[in-house]
Amino acid sequence: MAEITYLEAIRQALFEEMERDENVFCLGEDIGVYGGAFKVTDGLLARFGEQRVIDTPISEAAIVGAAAGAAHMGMRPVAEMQFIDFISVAYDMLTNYVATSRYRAGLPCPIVVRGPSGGYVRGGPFHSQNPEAAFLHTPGLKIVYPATASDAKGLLKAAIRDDDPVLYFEHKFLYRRVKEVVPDGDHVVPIGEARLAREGTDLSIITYAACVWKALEAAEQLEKEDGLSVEVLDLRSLLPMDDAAIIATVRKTNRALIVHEDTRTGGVAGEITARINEQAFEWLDAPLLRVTAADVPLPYSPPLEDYVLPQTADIVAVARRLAAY
Amino acid sequence: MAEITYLEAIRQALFEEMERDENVFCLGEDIGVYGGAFKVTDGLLARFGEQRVIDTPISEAAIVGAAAGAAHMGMRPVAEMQFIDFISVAYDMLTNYVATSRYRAGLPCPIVVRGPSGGYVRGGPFHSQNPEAAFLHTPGLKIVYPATASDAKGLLKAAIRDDDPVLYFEHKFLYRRVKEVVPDGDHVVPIGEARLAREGTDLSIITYAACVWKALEAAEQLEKEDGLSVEVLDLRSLLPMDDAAIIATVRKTNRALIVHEDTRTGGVAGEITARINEQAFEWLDAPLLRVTAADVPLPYSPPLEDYVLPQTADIVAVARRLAAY
Amino acid sequence: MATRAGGARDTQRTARAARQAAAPAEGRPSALLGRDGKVELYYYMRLTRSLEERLVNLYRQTKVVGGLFRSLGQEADAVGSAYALDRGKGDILSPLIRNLGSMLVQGARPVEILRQYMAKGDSPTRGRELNIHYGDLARGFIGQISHLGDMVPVMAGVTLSFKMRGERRVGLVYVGDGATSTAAFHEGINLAAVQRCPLVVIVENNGYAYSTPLARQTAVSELRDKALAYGIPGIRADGNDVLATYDVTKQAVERARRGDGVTLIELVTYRRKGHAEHDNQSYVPEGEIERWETTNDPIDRYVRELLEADRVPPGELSAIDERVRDEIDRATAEAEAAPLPEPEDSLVGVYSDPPAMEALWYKASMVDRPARERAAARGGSDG
Amino acid sequence: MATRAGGARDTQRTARAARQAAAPAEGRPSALLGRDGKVELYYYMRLTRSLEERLVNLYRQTKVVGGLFRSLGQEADAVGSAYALDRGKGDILSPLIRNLGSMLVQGARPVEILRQYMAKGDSPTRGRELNIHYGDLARGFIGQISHLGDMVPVMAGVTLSFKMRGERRVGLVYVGDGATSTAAFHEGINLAAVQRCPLVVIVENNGYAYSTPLARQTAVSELRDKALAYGIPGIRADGNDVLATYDVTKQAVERARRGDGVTLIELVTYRRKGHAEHDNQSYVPEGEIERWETTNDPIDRYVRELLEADRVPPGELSAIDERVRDEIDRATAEAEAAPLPEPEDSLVGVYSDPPAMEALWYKASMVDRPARERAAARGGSDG
Ligand SMILES: Cc1ncc(C[n+]2csc(CCOP(=O)(O)OP(=O)(O)O)c2C)c(N)n1
Ligand SMILES: Cc1ncc(C[n+]2csc(CCOP(=O)(O)OP(=O)(O)O)c2C)c(N)n1
Ligand SMILES: [Mg+2]
Ligand SMILES: [Mg+2]
Repeated sequence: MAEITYLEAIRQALFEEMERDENVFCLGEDIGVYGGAFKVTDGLLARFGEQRVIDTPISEAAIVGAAAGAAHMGMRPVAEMQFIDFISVAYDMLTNYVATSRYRAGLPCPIVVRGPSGGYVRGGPFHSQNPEAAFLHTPGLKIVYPATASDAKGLLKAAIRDDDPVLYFEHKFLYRRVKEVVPDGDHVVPIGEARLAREGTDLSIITYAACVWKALEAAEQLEKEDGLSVEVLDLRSLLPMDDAAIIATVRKTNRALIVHEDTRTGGVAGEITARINEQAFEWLDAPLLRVTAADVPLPYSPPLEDYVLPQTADIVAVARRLAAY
Repeated sequence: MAEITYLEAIRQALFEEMERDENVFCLGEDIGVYGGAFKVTDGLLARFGEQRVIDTPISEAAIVGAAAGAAHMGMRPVAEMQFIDFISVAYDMLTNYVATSRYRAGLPCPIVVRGPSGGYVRGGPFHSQNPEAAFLHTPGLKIVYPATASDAKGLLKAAIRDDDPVLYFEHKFLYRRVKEVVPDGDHVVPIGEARLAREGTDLSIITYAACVWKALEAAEQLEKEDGLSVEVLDLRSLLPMDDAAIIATVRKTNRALIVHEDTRTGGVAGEITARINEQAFEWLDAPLLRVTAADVPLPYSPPLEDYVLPQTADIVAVARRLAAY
Repeated sequence: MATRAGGARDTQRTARAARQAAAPAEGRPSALLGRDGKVELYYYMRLTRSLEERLVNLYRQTKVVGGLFRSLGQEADAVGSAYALDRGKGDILSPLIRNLGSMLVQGARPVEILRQYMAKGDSPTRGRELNIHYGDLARGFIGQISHLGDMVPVMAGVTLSFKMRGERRVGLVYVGDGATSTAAFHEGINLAAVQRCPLVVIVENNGYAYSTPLARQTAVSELRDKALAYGIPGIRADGNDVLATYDVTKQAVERARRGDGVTLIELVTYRRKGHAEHDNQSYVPEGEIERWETTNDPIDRYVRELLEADRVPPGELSAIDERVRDEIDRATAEAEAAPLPEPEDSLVGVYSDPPAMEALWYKASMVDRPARERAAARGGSDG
Repeated sequence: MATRAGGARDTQRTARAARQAAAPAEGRPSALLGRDGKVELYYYMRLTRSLEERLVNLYRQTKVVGGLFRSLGQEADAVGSAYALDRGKGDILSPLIRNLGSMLVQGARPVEILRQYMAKGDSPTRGRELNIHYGDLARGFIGQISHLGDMVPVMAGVTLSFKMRGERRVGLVYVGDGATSTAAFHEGINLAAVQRCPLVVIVENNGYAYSTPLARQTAVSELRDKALAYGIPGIRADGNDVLATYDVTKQAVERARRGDGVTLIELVTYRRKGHAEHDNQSYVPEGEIERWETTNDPIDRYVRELLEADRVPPGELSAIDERVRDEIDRATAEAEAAPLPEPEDSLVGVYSDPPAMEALWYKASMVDRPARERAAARGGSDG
């Protein structure tokens, strides 16, 4: 068993699911002949043909809407946004049509909408977005955002098999930078379960996506330099959120920081804070602190992007403050 | 000086601002001849003519985009969404183009996007939405959501004069149900300042829009039946948020509940919780509790809508729990 | 000046050819309808109108929750076009707010409509959605949402799946004149066109979008021209002539079934009532409504045709009117008797799993159910 | 069958009339350009190409941050169309990614472009936005954002304001063939058309949208047909003929200035490079690129025309090439010498008020500035 990249894990999940179930098909811009802007769908066209790997016009609302219609008829569409930033064009379709379909009409809408997300890549304000907070607020959707190759594969399989719509965000910084041996066989990671990425006893870092790796780096450094034992919880699923795992780590360490790459105000960390506050208030020995991007559109020049996005040094600084509280 | 309704206050603000500044104009669906679905723009066409009161095609993205373009050229457009639910179609324009305009291009984009929002009116899932949480997450936008006729007028004037884009949500349940004498003259309410709607010492209710009235009812009842002194803070502005006022009330009463009509997960209450947690942790004698809509698309039948949305009785129940904590 | 092709004329030729390909042939499909079919068309038009009239009564008695939307004077276009689908083959349509008639043709029952409008617990959406916003895949109709245009991409996807699976089924989607300006209409019809989906797009041109006349909606005077931007045939027909409507739709449906792709059909009609019951139509030029009412009522026109051309005895039609009245009376009684939904049903069915959202802990004190005690007892701690 | 109007023929007549109204008259506008104007067109085309070639060098040296987008073989359409605007009158354009040439015509300076690509602190966007995404109202161009189509509604609004204020200014917006499928294109052009805004929409048909050929983007074969859905003239011209491009655009600009509304112009050209530098164009049929390069390079074609028809001495053109090279050399040196932005500049200018966002308290430990001490001293408490 060889190591595979995060990107290859996604490709494998698509491949295997399309082999497994003939109702699974892909649609999106330049996913066929070209294999996708990042080559995530490379080889799918050759294997599955034009009927199941559909190059569409530049029409994100129609891509999502058509996926929904096909899903009603029993298909399992996987729609690609060339960059996840363009999901904004499909915001109405997703929040109003797709998310409410089962509830208002009893009509299942098992679609997956996936695409390259996130920053640290000098992509500028329109090729670096983290759209999770905009959808966290929509009952009827599910949201996953894996950090590892295994989870990338297992969560995509779970998303495709899920009977409800799932937004699957893949972090483009991790595409080729993260590698591991992925479990053999039909590896499925259930939606809604967090992953304990590192055990610790002094404080908890609750995070997801690319920031998991920064949190792990920070934990390492804090252990070496400060002798602190830091627990890192990788949420993986944001909707539904694994309250049990969040509460467990907070009750264990009594101190938590929440880290995400997305901007601060209105970001996912607020929701996590509220849940901890409601369910583990008496266990808190210090305020919950957030490490996030600054509240600005993400600029492109390296010194600006580096300053705006959360870095390992930021996590270390805040963790020290928290430990000393 | 006579009492005017919340709706009339909005109409007056539009009227007065269009009189004051010839660059102010309105555009939207059925706002001219018809005077708007709720008659908010009634009379504007007759007074200001077709050039300044523009009936558009059913094209929310174009309405917002065109407003932005005109704003670049020095105009002060006020765009109406016939129901605020349709702002979802303009989500891309607002979050990507409008919000970033000043930052990425140095191009001011002083537009106002306004429209009837909120539930309690048997409007069903697509005529009752509270879209604030979807935009709270977007640096570059401002968001206001008044509860009283005076604030409806004063905040709309401030929004029109603001040099940045403002989302102005008006609560349709309040349109004709809320009345008061509005201050004479050029009444402007600064964006970013909360309003203390009721003073109290035992606990704080932090809220906005229609829920302000439910909170005041609850406070009344709690005073009568439980002898509790309840403070009610009406945020009025959500972005920027008045941290000073929020922190002041929490430090004063040491117990707070946050009430909003919007769904719970990913709602504005999460952000407020995080801010209080960060800035007033040591002052909290009890967990911050949320009273919100349940996490479902808003159903239309009265028993369902009533059950899903926050009611005065809910606030009373939670306040009692909090007081007893 | 043009390099890659030969200028304006070619395009016009293409457009004309496309139109001719879909233009009605000599033998009108409706000629094959037979007497029963023709009378059935009358039944559905009458049922539509009478059911809406009943709804007006209920609305005035404040038994309707929310607004009331009429299709008075537009019954022919909805009924005639829907009738062109083949329910036996699994064709599917998606109606808009003025296409009650199309749903009735697909088998929607008056009692369902009444329950929807009265927000009853046993309405098709269990009180969650308003008016005619509901669907049933088994009977071949998908419920619309309010956001105009959104059903076009959805029906593109429905029909894409027909194509992918080699099923010889057809989809039909309605939009209003106003909805042609929406983002979703454009993206959806273009995707369907380029994928040659078996889809018929009916543009119901009733002259207004709420208060906005066509001339403020678009600079084209005929909406069939919208088809030219998508490389598909655009047909225009008299939407107040039920047989003409049937004919053009039938041809487009068969074209789609043959695998020749999307057709756009503009059906010209007129909205005689306001956008909804509350709208007083003050923006309508004087006399316009009366003119359409007196000279171009689709039911009056069809009755004349049935009596004169098809020699249907008047008594047969009044018997149908009678039957429709009975049906609606029974449905009204049934719908009125039904209870409103249970509050907690609002938590059910957002996801397949979990089957219901957990009740917010403090709601327990309001609905007195043992199942909620546990949650309440937990204290302010379960979110 | 059609009631309110007379069927297919009328529409075609309208469409034809609209086209003729905008079709080039006998005297081509470019005939009035004069020798200087014609030579200047050459200068801008050459400047575009040479500047991009310099960028390729810098890209290979990894001095460009992010992707590099070429307009090789498309210089004529951008330059010729922009040249038809009247900068003195305050006309404004909004370019797309392959319209560097149009910005240069409006007065964008090579050093600005280079600084943008190198993410420098003194670039027009201070390192916030990429490549040619920037604008300057004073010089008459507005910067695009990445989301395709979004500039169409924005330019509808810009030109709406011209109309409202009675200014005789014109706007011009570029979209690619692929962007015609976007929601924003549709909503924006329709609004502009119905409002008769003084707007020219250039659809640059270069055969591909990333890897997607036109035939998968839309079922029309000529993009000018998109105009027919909006009731506006649609013109098609050879985008690799700079004078033809100038002519059709000039006529559309004057039409707009007269108050006759929107024109859509399809400029036929070809994208000889990949979507961006990293794209190897494996999806392009063999020989296609070479054919365009050898037989239809817009600069080669124009050079022949200048030398033969206008009898410009070859030395004059090579002097321009020289001047361009010098200009770019100087600009490169200047741009390379400039520093990257200061990290904290990232906090400035989200709003007019406050002028900068407060730094997150923990960032203070990273950048050692006294101003931040205060925030840090406050502890974990200022959000
Ligand atoms: C995206 C969107 N914007 C606005 C509305 C509000 N709205 C509801 S119906 C209507 C007019 C519809 O006109 P048309 O499409 O011609 O249909 P008709 O009512 O005439 O049948 C409008 C503007 C909406 N439902 N969806
Ligand atoms: C709304 C949106 N969807 C997707 C993209 C990604 N994207 C960037 S350029 C491009 C192709 C553009 O093709 P075209 O419009 O023909 O312009 P060209 O590159 O050929 O000049 C795509 C799909 C985008 N920028 N915006
Ligand atoms: Mg209409
Ligand atoms: Mg192209």
